[in-house]
Amino acid sequence: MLEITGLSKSFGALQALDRVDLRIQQGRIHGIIGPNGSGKTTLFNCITGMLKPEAGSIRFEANDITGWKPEVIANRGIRRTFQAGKLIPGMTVIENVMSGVNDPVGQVARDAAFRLPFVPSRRESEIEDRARRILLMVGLELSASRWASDLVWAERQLVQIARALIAEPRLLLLDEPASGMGTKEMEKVEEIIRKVREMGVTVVVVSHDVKMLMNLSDWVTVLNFGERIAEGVPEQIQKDPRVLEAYLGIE
Amino acid sequence: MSLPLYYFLAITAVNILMSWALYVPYRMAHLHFLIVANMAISGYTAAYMVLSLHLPFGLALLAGFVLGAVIGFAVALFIGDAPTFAVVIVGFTFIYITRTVIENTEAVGGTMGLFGLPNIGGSPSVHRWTILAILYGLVALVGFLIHRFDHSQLGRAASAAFIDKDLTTSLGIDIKKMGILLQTFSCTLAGGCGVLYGFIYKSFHLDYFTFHVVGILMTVIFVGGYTTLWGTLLAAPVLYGVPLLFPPEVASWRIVIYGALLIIVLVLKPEGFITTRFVYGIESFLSRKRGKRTPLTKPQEDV
Amino acid sequence: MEVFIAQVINGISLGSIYVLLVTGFNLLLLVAMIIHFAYPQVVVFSMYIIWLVLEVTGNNLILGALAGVTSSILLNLISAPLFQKVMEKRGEVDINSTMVMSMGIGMIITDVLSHGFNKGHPIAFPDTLAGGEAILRVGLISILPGQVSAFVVGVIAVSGFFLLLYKTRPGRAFRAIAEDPNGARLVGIPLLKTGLQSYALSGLLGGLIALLLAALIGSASSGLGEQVALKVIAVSIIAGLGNLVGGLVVGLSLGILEAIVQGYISGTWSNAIAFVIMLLVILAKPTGLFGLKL
Amino acid sequence: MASNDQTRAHADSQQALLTIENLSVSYGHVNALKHANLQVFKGEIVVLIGANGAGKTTLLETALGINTPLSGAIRFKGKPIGGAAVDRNVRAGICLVPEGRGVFASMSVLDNLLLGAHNNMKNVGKHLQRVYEWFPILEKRQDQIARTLSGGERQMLAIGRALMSSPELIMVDEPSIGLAPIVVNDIFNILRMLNQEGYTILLSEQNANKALKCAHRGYVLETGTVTLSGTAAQLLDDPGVREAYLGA
Amino acid sequence: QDKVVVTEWQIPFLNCLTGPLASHGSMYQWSTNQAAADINKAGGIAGKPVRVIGVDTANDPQKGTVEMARIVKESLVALGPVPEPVIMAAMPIAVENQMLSITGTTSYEYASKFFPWSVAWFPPYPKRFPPLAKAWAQEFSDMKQVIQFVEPYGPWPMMADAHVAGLKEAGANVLKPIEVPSDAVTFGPLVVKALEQKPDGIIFACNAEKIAKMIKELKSRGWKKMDHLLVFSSGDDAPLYTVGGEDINGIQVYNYVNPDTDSPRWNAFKSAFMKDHNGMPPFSLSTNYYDALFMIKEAIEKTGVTGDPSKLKEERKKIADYCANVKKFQGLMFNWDMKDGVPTNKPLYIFEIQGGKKKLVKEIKLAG
Ligand SMILES: Nc1ncnc2c1ncn2[C@@H]1O[C@H](COP(=O)(O)OP(=O)(O)OP(=O)(O)O)[C@@H](O)[C@H]1O
Ligand SMILES: Nc1ncnc2c1ncn2[C@@H]1O[C@H](COP(=O)(O)OP(=O)(O)OP(=O)(O)O)[C@@H](O)[C@H]1O
Ligand SMILES: [Mg+2]
Ligand SMILES: [Mg+2]
Repeated sequence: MLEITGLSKSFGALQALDRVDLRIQQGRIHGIIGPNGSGKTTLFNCITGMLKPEAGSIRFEANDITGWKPEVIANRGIRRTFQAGKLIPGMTVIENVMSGVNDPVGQVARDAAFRLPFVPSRRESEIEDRARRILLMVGLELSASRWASDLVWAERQLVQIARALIAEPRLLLLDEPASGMGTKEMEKVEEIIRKVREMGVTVVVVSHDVKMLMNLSDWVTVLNFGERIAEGVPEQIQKDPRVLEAYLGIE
Repeated sequence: MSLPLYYFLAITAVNILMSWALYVPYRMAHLHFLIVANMAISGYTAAYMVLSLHLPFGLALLAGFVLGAVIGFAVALFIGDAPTFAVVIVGFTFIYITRTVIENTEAVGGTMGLFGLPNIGGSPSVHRWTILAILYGLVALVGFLIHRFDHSQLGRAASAAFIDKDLTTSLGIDIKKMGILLQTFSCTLAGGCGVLYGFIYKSFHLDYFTFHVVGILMTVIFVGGYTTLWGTLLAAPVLYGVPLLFPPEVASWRIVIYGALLIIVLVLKPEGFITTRFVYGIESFLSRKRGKRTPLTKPQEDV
Repeated sequence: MEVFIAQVINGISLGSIYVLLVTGFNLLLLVAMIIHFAYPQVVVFSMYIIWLVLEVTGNNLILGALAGVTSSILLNLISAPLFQKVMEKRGEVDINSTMVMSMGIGMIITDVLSHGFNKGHPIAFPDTLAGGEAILRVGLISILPGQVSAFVVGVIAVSGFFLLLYKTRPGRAFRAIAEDPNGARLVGIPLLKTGLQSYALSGLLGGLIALLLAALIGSASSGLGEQVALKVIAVSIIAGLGNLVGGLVVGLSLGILEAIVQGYISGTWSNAIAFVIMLLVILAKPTGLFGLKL
Repeated sequence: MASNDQTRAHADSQQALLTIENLSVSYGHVNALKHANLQVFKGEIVVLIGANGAGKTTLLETALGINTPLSGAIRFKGKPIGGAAVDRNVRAGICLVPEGRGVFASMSVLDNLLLGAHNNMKNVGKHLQRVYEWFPILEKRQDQIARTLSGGERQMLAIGRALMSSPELIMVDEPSIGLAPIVVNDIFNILRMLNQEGYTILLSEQNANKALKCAHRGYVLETGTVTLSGTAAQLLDDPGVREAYLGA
Repeated sequence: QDKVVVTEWQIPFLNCLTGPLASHGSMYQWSTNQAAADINKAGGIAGKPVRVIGVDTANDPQKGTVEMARIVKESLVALGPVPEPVIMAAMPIAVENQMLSITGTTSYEYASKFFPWSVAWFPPYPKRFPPLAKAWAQEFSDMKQVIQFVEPYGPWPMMADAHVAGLKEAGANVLKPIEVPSDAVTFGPLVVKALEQKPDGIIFACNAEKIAKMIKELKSRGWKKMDHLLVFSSGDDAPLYTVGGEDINGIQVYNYVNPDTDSPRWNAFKSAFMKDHNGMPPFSLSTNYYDALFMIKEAIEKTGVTGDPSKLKEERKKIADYCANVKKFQGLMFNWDMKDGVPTNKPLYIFEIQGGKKKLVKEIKLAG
């Protein structure tokens, strides 16, 4: 569904991504691991159009999306979360989730402007219902009307996921969704990611929690210094000597 | 209606509309002072149309709106997604350039200004009621639109853009398009306001459109609160009206009072007097009274 | 050629006013994250204090200078807690809030000056402050001591503060506090003390600038601050906010540009032309020619 | 860990480096800490385990003086420090590596490190060398602006920065967040090494396994109260702890 | 005369008491207060005391209009407004409500728009300035080329145009004027540009502070013939002297006020003014406001205005009509004749400045 070939990106002298090839198959949970600074977030940034890669191409479904604008890519069905939970503090949780849906600007403006007074927008209430359902799914239904700035770290991550999901993406990129979480929360996140997959969304997860990632993923890619050093099913990866050396450490 | 009340109401309405024109792009952190230049450009053009070309007021007003929209749109094509500072400075720069152009344009009175705008509908009282009707009609309409906007996808998108650009684009929002929409909207409004402003005064002078307008608008929007439209709506008449009631000795320190108020509000209540939380609190209170289902915004006790 | 040289020198002299003010403005930005939109007004306020003391003491230059510097420092220290309070709830928002707040301060200063000092009339400084006779006069070319000192001090201030901020321990601490006061506490920087130091330092510079402007311009009016404020901010943005060296280059260039336009093209259009050029630069490169330094 | 008993015996014989007694802290109506007690002895690694929102960060921050306690006492080397200014405590020898990569985002890596040594510029060169040895990647990124560091690099920078002041007590808030396992191992190794050099370490962790393995003693924090404490070995064996924090 | 019904005549004065022009406003205010005091000392207006009520417009049209709308409800007549933007915004209200408002600052070009509800305090430019400029230029035999510094503000460009006509009559070659940007801080570039064209004389039509600075620049670049510099009337203002200091010695200014007039009334006014203004002699606009209040007094007394609210409309008209065509009105400086709101016999004076004092050079009578 997503096919990356020869993707390169450098910052000055630093080669953050070096001719990375990656195939992400429909319906899978695809794990990406790699030491710090190996280019995982950069890879996400390239896929979502926030950085312009220097070389290589990214194909999503039928289109070559290399160099597209981030908002266009997001609306084509690729959504992401951020490593540091970025929420909008001045809005409530449910509004934050609802902010994930964004129709074209003109269409929204029309929806807002050309309606009789006191007629609620059908689109708007539909979005709200969807937001509620998704909050229920991530287990935050009771927090719907809390202010985003009052949330703790773990909850922020969940809201981020919910916000990405409400747009019904076909590909979801999660950047360390479980970082800073305790075992219990982590299990919850794991469960949520599985549910997401059941909804038919392909998921790419970056995480440093090897145990969770290996449990979860159907396929794992390992990056190191911007290069792909290994790829395979989790069991295989866990035994790969290069991975052991570069990432897992030999215990 | 008494004359002072008319002027008070009319100028208040312009201040409300103009503060809203400032408010709308500021939702995405664009402090867009271009609107003041727009007021001048549209106002002078309309005056020229009425005085020299003898066109009817309605047409001139329409032209004001259109001109505002066109200029706003053209500029927004460049700064629709620019950082705050760039927007601020572009606005100020435009004010300067506009001034210079008007100064040197004899057809609109140059540095002397214009006088003799006719009463709409002939008699002074018809004129006044027409102006008020148009102004408050606009206030209602624009307030309604902004309220809609704030509670729509666009409002949420603007809030996101206020915080973080990357976040916003990752939500599938075309910042530039949104910036163009908001800026054009506010410039359109400002264009119309400029025409009406002139027809309130029945005259034009360059100094109607300078930094004191900017000062008033800034005070209104930041003291009232820049997170909802209600703060502006309340602050505009209060900030403009209350000093008129001061005795002369106090009133002569009006600017100092404005400045001090601005500082106090920023220090004690940086989001202004009326905040979203406050409004949501009231909304949920009202709807609870009316026995509706609890809105999404009901504050909830933390555990 | 003579005229051209004279105009360039005029431009540099005008440019040094911008450079001095931009440097003070940038310093506040760097050490306290304040967009001090009304910085020129604050400087003009100090100029008025200098004038007042000169009047009272019968043109005692030393006391005047001292008073200017002290008042500038005091003003900074008084406004510091206010800005700090605004910065406490920091986020992307608050750099805008400091801008608005400083506009409030500017409104107050201008108004107080306009009917609190000298009955609102412009003030004039004694010629002795400017340092007397022209250093050089060839035909239309003329260089006054005040112009030279403003330019020289401008250049020295820029390089001095550059070194201080980027190469020394206190400078690092200033920047750290500006960026994240809580983080600065974590590394053991005493917030209050260091904060006050940085404010006092920028106050000191403010006083110095006031003195130099008094010598260079020779007079001041309540509206002087507002007159130059916009250009100062524009210069700072074009150079890249917080970029000291950029401010020097752009400030001087703007001065020269204005002088050339006024001298060869048109006086009334000179602002418009300067602003159109600035506008184009900003539209083309919103983060400034020399990059943000925040 | 072999040296556990020995250290304990050693520790008992002397005054505690950090003592927290009956500490309560609240944020408005949220009581983040309720009568918490804790002691850290010189030369120890003590780990604080607790779920999200248990109050670990609050405890560490209060010890440094960022929050003012509602009640209770904090003593460092016998002297009460509750309510003292943060910078005084830092100069007295406590430091905190904040949770979530709190570095000066607009400054270079080197500037960040030098800021860490703000109060201790004597041996800057040496300390810098040592930090670069532990985190070679930081040396490579020396002139990069911290904003553009990867998440993990920032975490390393935060720890490196704290070490620059060569403190007596290092408090580390969840060091493993967002770090690759190999780096986490490294960090725990470094903490252990630091400990052997004589530093005392107080550590908060949610994923307690590795932390407990390198620590001498541990405290379990639940909704603001210390519910369990003991040597690392005891906690590792405790069925409750195993169930809740070790995911076994 | 019918019975006067008021116990006190209250004359509102829409003035800029705060804001950037507050210094001027306070001087105007001083004059009206002085006039009121003098009138009251001599028995008031029709036997009743008069009081001038200062209403601040703060140079702000928004404030000015509301204040004017308030005043216009019950006042017989008003003073002000000041300054231009407020005049433009607020005068239409006075016109619509048919109340005379005397702006002592307005020249014919402004006032004529609002006639008959405003009177001009100065005759039209084409009438008064050409003779003046001509007389000045003819005074010097070496006056071959003249250049003007013109700031684009209010009527100044028009005034400068009027100078040109007179200069041409005197046979001088008028060079292209130097435009002075209103926010200029330093004046080197402008002065160099002017000197480059080698003028023999210079006329300044700008703000007083700027004129002073430009004269300093001229001197520092070797300008010697100080009396070949002429400052126009609005420039003869306090800042010219405070900022100019010693450097303006010898330059010429023109103006409507001759401080050396010798009449008891003038002398009393002058010494009171100097006492309250650090020894500074009066400037033209202040005398206008002094005169304005007296003119109102005369109008009320001569036309039998009673102040009766029910006759407001007709009494307003009476006052306006009287002022517009007043004859032989005894002003501070000279006796006015007005025709249709325009003074017909207002003299102009050219002075030379020496040590901050003005020495009369010439009096110029209006042509026609
Ligand atoms: N804007 C930038 N400018 C310069 N260097 C950058 C920039 N963004 C990232 N880098 C560098 O690129 C490298 C890859 O960064 P990236 O954020 O992709 O790492 P990562 O794999 O996500 O690491 P982590 O697991 O620690 O989050 C890092 O060394 C980082 O310092
Ligand atoms: N600034 C604050 N304002 C209000 N409540 C707060 C604040 N900081 C923390 N809290 C609350 O205090 C409690 C303890 O928080 P603390 O951050 O100390 O927990 P923690 O154990 O460090 O959790 P985590 O593992 O998520 O970092 C939580 O319920 C949290 O919501
Ligand atoms: Mg990353
Ligand atoms: Mg914590």
